[in-house]
Amino acid sequence: MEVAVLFFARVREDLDCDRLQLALAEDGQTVGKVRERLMLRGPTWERVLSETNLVAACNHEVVDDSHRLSAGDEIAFYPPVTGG
Amino acid sequence: MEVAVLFFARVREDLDCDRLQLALAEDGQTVGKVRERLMLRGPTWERVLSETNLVAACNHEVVDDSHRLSAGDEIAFYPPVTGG
Amino acid sequence: MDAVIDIAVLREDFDPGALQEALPPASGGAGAVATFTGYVRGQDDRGALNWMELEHYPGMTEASLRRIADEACARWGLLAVTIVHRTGRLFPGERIVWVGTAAMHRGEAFAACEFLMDYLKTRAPLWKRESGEWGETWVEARDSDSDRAGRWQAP
Amino acid sequence: MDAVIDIAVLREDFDPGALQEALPPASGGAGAVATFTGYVRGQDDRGALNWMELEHYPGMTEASLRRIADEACARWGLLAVTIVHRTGRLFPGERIVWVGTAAMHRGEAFAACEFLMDYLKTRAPLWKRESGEWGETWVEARDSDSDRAGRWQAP
Repeated sequence: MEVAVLFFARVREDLDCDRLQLALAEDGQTVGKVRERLMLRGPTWERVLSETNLVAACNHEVVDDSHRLSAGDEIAFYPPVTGG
Repeated sequence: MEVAVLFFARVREDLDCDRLQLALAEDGQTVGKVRERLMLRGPTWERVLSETNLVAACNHEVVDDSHRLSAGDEIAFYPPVTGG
Repeated sequence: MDAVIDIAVLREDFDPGALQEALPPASGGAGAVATFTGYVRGQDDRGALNWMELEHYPGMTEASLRRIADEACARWGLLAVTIVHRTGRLFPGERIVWVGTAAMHRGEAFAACEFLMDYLKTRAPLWKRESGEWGETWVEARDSDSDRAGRWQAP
Repeated sequence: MDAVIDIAVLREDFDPGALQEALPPASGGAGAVATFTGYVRGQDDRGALNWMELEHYPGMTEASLRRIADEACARWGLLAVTIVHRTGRLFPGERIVWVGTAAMHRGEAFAACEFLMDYLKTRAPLWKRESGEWGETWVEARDSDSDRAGRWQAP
């Protein structure tokens, strides 16, 4: 199945990537597994995606690593928010 | 010495009086003494001016009965406020 | 920097947008403006209201609002405070009062705005008389307002 | 009565007076309207600011603001909430955000307005980048904002 992964703000800048598509095995996919897979892309990816204050969202809701994925989900990783 | 005494809202209505001038002996005059003197005017005055939640002001500041008076002072008696 | 304090007690209506526009802007360092507008409610537990009439003590009302504003400025380091209060006869839906506070940060602006309303309601010499389905009556001071004002006193 | 909720995320400036005018008036029972406007500060401890740039997550920002507004309506029985947040490049003195709440009484309007700002600052996917005398940097999330938001959680 395919999912979209989006990056914002400093995370987007550090990774030099705002969006990518990932093809995943069908079974037992979670946000944490996507994060681990992306960390294999290189030292910058490993560093940025292992930051403890990184926020993950799935389909516009904040979720944790155990959140299970479905085909077509939109995942996002971003730093703590600073609007207002 | 002379002082002005003003009444507001329900107090003004109950007394049917919005303002009066009082001539006082020069010495040791206080808001409390003015209040007592006005209470002698009749049963309505006695009742209204002895209400425990009545507020007294002198020259636009809330004061208590012990506040000492000077010639020309403007005293006011009114019920708890309800603006805003 | 001294705070800019603007106090008005008037019979005419006022414009919340224009009042906010007149508060000092961010060029003076204000990152936060909190405002409160009180309106005449057309209905409550007792039924429909015809009108409300606000009596005040000319001179003392202004002096009292200024003292409250000074206290808020000293306490929260505000950049500006505006308080506008109407008097006379007001009908359902009409504006009664507007309070605006400008501060560097939102915590101060919010706290001061709420403090000003709580103190105004329990200290400024203004009285409401109402005419409604229940007849014509003076509004009684509410313990809940005294309680709210009491929260701001040092323990 | 269902609350009227209005959410907007936009690049253009907005008019606080017009936004307040659009909140349901006292005919719907609202006696109290509280508002907050956030402005770009031109100066802080680090020196003068050139500009600020707001990035957001289109779609999620709106959804997130709506969830926060729903939560405030449920918690304080509000009659109306409006939240407007700008994005893109903003200069000192410009408006960033407006929150307005309408309620029967002032306690609810004030609490909800402050809650909305605290939650918006810690939950809505918006990020500030600043250019100033110190260079160009992403704004770091502040513990004080998390602390303020934490106050609203049940003990």
